[in-house]
Amino acid sequence: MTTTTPGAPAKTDEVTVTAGRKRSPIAVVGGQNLSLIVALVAVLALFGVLNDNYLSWNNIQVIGEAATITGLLAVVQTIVIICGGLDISVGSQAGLASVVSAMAFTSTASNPYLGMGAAIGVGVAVGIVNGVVIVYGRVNPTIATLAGLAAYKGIAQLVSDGRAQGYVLNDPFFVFLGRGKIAGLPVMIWILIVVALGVHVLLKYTDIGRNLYAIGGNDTAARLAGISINKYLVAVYALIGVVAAVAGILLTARTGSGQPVSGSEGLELKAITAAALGGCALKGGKGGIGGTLLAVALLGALENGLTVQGINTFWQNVAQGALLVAAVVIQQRRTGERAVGLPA
Amino acid sequence: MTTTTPGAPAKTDEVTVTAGRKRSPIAVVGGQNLSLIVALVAVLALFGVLNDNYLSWNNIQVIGEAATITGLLAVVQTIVIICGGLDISVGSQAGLASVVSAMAFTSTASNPYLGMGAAIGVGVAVGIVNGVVIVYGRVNPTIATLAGLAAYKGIAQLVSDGRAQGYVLNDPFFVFLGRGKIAGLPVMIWILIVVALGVHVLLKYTDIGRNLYAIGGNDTAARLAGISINKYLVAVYALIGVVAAVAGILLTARTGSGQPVSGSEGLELKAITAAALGGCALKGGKGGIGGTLLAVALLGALENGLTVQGINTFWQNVAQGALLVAAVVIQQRRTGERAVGLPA
Amino acid sequence: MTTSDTEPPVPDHFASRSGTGIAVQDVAKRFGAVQALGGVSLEFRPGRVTALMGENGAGKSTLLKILTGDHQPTQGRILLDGRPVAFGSPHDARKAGVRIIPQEPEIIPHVSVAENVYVGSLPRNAWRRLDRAELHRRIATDLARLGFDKVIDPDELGSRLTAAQRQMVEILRALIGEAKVIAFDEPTSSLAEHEVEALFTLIGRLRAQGIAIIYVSHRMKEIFRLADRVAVLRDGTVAGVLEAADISEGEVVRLMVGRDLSTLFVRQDVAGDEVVLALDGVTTDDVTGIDLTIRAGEVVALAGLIGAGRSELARAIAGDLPIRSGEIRLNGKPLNLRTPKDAIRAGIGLAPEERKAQALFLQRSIRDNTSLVSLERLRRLRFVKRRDERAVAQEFTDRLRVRTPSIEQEIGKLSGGNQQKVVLARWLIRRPKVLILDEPTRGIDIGAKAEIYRIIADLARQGVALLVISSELPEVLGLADRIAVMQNGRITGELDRAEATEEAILNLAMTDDLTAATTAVPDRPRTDPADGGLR
Amino acid sequence: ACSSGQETTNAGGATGKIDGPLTLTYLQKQGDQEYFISEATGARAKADELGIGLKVVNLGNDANKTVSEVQAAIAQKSNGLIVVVPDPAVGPQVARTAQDAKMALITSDDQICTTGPDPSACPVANLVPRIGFSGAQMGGEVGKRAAEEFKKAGWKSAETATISAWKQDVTVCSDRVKAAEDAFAAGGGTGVKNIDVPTDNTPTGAQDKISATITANPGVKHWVVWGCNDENVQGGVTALENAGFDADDVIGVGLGAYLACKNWGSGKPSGMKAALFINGRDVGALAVQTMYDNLKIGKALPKEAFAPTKMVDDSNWQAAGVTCS
Ligand SMILES: Nc1ncnc2c1ncn2[C@@H]1O[C@H](COP(=O)(O)OP(=O)(O)OP(=O)(O)O)[C@@H](O)[C@H]1O
Ligand SMILES: Nc1ncnc2c1ncn2[C@@H]1O[C@H](COP(=O)(O)OP(=O)(O)OP(=O)(O)O)[C@@H](O)[C@H]1O
Ligand SMILES: [Mg+2]
Ligand SMILES: [Mg+2]
Repeated sequence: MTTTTPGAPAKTDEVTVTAGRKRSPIAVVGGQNLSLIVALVAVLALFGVLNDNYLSWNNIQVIGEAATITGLLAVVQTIVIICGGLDISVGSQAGLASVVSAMAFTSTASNPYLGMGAAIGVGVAVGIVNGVVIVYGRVNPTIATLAGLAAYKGIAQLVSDGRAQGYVLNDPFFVFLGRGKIAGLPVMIWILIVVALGVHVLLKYTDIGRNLYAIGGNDTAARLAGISINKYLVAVYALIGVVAAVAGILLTARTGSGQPVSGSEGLELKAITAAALGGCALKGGKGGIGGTLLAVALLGALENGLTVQGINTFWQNVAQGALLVAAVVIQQRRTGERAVGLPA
Repeated sequence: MTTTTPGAPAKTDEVTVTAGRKRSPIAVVGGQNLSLIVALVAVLALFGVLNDNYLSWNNIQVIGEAATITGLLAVVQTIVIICGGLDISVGSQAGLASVVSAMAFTSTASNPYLGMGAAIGVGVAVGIVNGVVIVYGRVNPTIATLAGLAAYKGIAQLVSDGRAQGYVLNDPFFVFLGRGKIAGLPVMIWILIVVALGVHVLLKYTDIGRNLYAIGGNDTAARLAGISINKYLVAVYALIGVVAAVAGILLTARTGSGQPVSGSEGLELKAITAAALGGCALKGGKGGIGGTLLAVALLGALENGLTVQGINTFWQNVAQGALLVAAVVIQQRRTGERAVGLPA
Repeated sequence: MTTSDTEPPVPDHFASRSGTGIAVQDVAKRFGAVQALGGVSLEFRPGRVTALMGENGAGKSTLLKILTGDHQPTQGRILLDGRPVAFGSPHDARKAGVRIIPQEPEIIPHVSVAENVYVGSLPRNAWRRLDRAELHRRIATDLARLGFDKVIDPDELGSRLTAAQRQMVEILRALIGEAKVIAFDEPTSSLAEHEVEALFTLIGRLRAQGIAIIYVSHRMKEIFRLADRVAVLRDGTVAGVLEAADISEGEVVRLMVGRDLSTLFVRQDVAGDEVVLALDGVTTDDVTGIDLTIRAGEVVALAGLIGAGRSELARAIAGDLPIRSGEIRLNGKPLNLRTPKDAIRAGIGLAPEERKAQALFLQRSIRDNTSLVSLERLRRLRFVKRRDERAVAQEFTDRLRVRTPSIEQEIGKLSGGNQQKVVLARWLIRRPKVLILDEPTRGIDIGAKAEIYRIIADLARQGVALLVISSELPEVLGLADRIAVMQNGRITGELDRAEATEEAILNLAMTDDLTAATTAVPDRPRTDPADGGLR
Repeated sequence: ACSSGQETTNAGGATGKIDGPLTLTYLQKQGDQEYFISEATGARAKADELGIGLKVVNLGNDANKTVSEVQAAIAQKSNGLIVVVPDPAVGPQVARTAQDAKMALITSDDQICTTGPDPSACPVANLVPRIGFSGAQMGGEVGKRAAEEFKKAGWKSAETATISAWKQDVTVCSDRVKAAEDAFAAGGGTGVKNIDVPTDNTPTGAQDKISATITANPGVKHWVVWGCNDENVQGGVTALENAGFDADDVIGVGLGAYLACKNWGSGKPSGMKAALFINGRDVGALAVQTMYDNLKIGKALPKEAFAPTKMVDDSNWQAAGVTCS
């Protein structure tokens, strides 16, 4: 699940150029990430002790697969939060893409590529609409995508009449996506790895990524420096559309049919939670894929562990809330921040 | 004020008063509110034409009652957003209060005041916990209340075993709350009016309100200006707890029993939508009760109108999303803001 | 009202750059009801420094923003090298070689200084890969070239920079690539004396390269040193243009303000005997063993280089930074300050140095911003007495000559200097026993400065104890009854008004090795371990 | 090491008998809903009685989580799987995954098909063994009772309207209300106007929407309300009461009886005339017992097993075992 590349992990999210100054190991991983790693290890150890099968390779894969769709959306959420925006409509977008992929698949005489192509096309279109409404319509991203949350869900329900559509498990490619493996690892997890790695490289090693940080950190500075903020923002929302569409396609592949709502509702909160827990400042300009993925892994491991231990939903809710707060409190206590006003 | 000589202020007053008189009516209502009023009138007119009973006094009351619980939560959400915070756990808080009110009512031999007192006590406690976690635990408000969303829901489910609890409609006071009228207007609506008016006065006419705007506008400056940010924030979250508890009690009164989840889930998004549509900047420091109430009324009128016209859920979703965006776009176009970067 | 065309003979090295510089013709700009500029025609020639002067809100920044594409003029046109140009965005202007160092530095918080400087034109390899090695080479070269290499670490995050360092980032940004015109909008307002020197050397070099330089400042001294020409704006129009030979302070002031300012500083001796504020061995994370007293009616100035810890000391007195040891006494009574609120309650006020970050509520009105700390006195049953509030807000905006259509104006829409005046008004209304003013005249025009000095004198006469932190030595010398000089978190000496000279102050402010005192800005140990916690 | 995901590990169908300790997993949609809570309680009680392990997992409305949890159950080496899917379309995937892992599978409440998304279009042989009630049957009972009450009240068709309230994107809800509508018509309610009201399946949501519907139809003198669950009907009855309708002018037929019972408990006349009591406890217990019999004793799984439903009202709800919290 984690995407630490062998060569280049020695930089924190924040510090981008190392001048050969010695950095402590903590600084290398990043304080935020360190807390998450500690929490993750703690969770794994706890449930590993309580349950023999928890740390089995099988269960690890299950955790990974279950976290993939949230993970994908959390990764793109990270980008948009870094830009200072937000996308609350990701879940609805995924639902729409899921339905479209299955319906296009069915109506094109079971051609999976056309089905997926159609879904991705819709994803791009929806993303561009979001971006244009936000940038040129001057609508606050929260409002615009809250509206999108309702509207795209409605569209998905309309095209599908509110029912699951089509059946794709007779197609080898969809089956491969849903439960195939490459080198012993589920295809789904590979997709998450590839997307996360791509976004990580984009953010850290290209000028595009650096410009995104600039836009989120101080949009006036970015504008004065000649960065075409508008283009970047629209492109980011389009990218979200594409990745949400991929998430939707995986949803179809996993559940066997296009789901307008089920499976995608509520994903936005999970994605935002993961991004924020991973160290994204909702004000923009800060955050990274590493932290987000760790947060996704932590939440996934926690959820699976609680279920494995047979904890009922009610306690799970309480435990998840309490643990989320505990993780952040510990993390903040470590930095010794002064407790005045609202934390970022 | 010591530096003003008795003679001097009278003159300055005159100047400012006349200056104040010259403000255009648009400036008085506020640009944001004007757009909302226009949108509201348009919605009322549209459905009024389509359906004879839509504008009947009966239906207006129905709209008002249906909007009350959301309205209460939107009002307190407005306060916390003005402070630069956010409370995503309001729905769960209301659910918890609902259950507690019904259970306390039942277990105190049907004493409605004890039931409600218990609910409000729990509300205060939960609110203080939120505030303390955010302020002294240094947890970002979004994360902290996301955690609260899960945790308080879990607690409500645990205390109620996930079932609707008790029955309160044999108690005249609960019945009065749920369906009584004062001067021809439902009690519920009165409660909303009183709370909204109180908060409005607090925000606009007291130094407390000024300080809240200051905290959200620039917390460093607020601190240096001698505002006890921490106390204010904890107090605001406690107030949210109280109002959420009132909302929960009304939920109990309306449905007849304490509902742990049903009826309160998803209210947070509605409340935030209303606050943001009403002109609150999610960055803090900006917003007002007038705008929020107008937004609540607009959303309520729209939802009722769509139902009255027999539009199905799917179209309702699409229509709500589209209208939300349209309202904001028009509003922004009117201000002629420059379209670069993200709007506030 | 027209630009004079009597050019001094063009030196040889001007040949290195062709072109006739940049000019505006009949440029006007209106913001809603505010006419910021009304038909301005000016020329800025290559290889010359044109100072742009004018009162706060006269339209200087607006003119520069129009020149650099950030605002579009409502009327008129811009000529670059004789050809009309239309800059749709700052980027267009940049590409055409027109640069600005804005009044308020725009810093990206969570990225490094290097990226902050090169934002928008980061060096890259194929596939848009960021070329970090090249970035690092460039920033190192730039820093060395400007002599900033010792005071700013290219890896430091934007959010951790001091005001001076932020300013340096903006300067560095403006110098990337080929520039024809560079506009400086009050670049020295947050720089220390020796950094100002470095900047002047730089400007001299740029001038020699044939770059047209526009220089906005309220500091007369700088204008005399730098300017080849002075253009004075008043109320959005050109009040006059003076050639180097004709520049005199009196004339500039007359053009700016429309009248003579006879005295800038009001000197008086009103200090009583009663000690109002006494610091006894105050030690915080940043300052060590501070002993200082201020009597009623006394004006004590705190001088020193940037990073000396003056602001930290001020914040400690104002309850915003914890005191590790030592004691603060107010009227003889020891104070236990945990928050600024405690200090304000006790009667200590602080007008902080960074107005945008530390003092202003940009979206709120002038009225709101001025009354904030005095609401306790302007309320009944916690209801704000709006009439009284409006009256005092109006009175003080008038007295400080804040240029605004009304006190209901959003403060973010005021010019920088006017914003500063509102910050001062906030404390003038409150009238505390002890008022600490950290760089009170930063970015304030000379007319208003005189007004502020007069008000400081007034306050002193009323028995307020004043602590003024200023990096402008003339101001320090002109205002203070007594001057305490800080260096490295300690007070290195006190000077009476009689014995104070610029040299004496600088001697106390600097160690023998000037760089040693100023270079270690990011990593200097905050407290002396040998001394920490002894008292 | 590449797998297309297609390979089937020798579909054996029947799973062998198991000695040693037994662990079952019960996956439920909407696990925080009253009915499913009862179901889980019943299942747990039965598991305790039989001395076997049982894990109950709430799937919410999430088809994707369903797949994850099936996989997790497999990774946990659970012996048998009982599932209530949030959407029947995810059925084939569940069946397939369980089959690959040679895990015994039955469904409760909602039917699923191993070969296609739509159980109603499924060859009987491909239906997964099921315990529970059928949506159509439940809806039918409700519609039938509503028609009886309607005839008993003697209302004119023209002055009466029926309300079907349900969350329109929940397929099983749609099935129930359609069945109710048909049964009402068949039972004598022909000519009565039906109004579909979209709700969110919560009492307040239903109340708000139905209030709007009432004001939009001022000509209607008598109302008949049914819906996907008790919440919808309770919301409708309250809305009508608030709108000034007499309990005599309202026929509410609930589904679940857990909210309906509260009206009857108060002893006041209520528009809630009857409710179909479906006892989740019975279903949960029966499902666990069936699975146990199969795994321990080797008893073949029945194609379908029904728990009893009972129409209850003011007079007999306590006797029927409805528990009202
Ligand atoms: N965005 C804006 N909206 C409304 N008014 C503005 C805006 N920007 C500037 N102004 C007004 O235009 C006038 C000129 O402002 P400008 O910033 O150019 O002054 P300045 O000469 O730079 O002053 P200072 O010396 O204080 O920096 C002022 O009255 C100011 O209030
Ligand atoms: N953001 C920061 N991060 C780390 N250290 C800082 C920061 N700001 C200031 N310092 C340190 O605090 C000390 C005091 O700095 P400060 O700028 O307050 O001095 P000053 O004398 O007030 O200078 P100025 O003339 O700018 O007001 C310096 O040594 C500096 O290194
Ligand atoms: Mg300016
Ligand atoms: Mg300072």
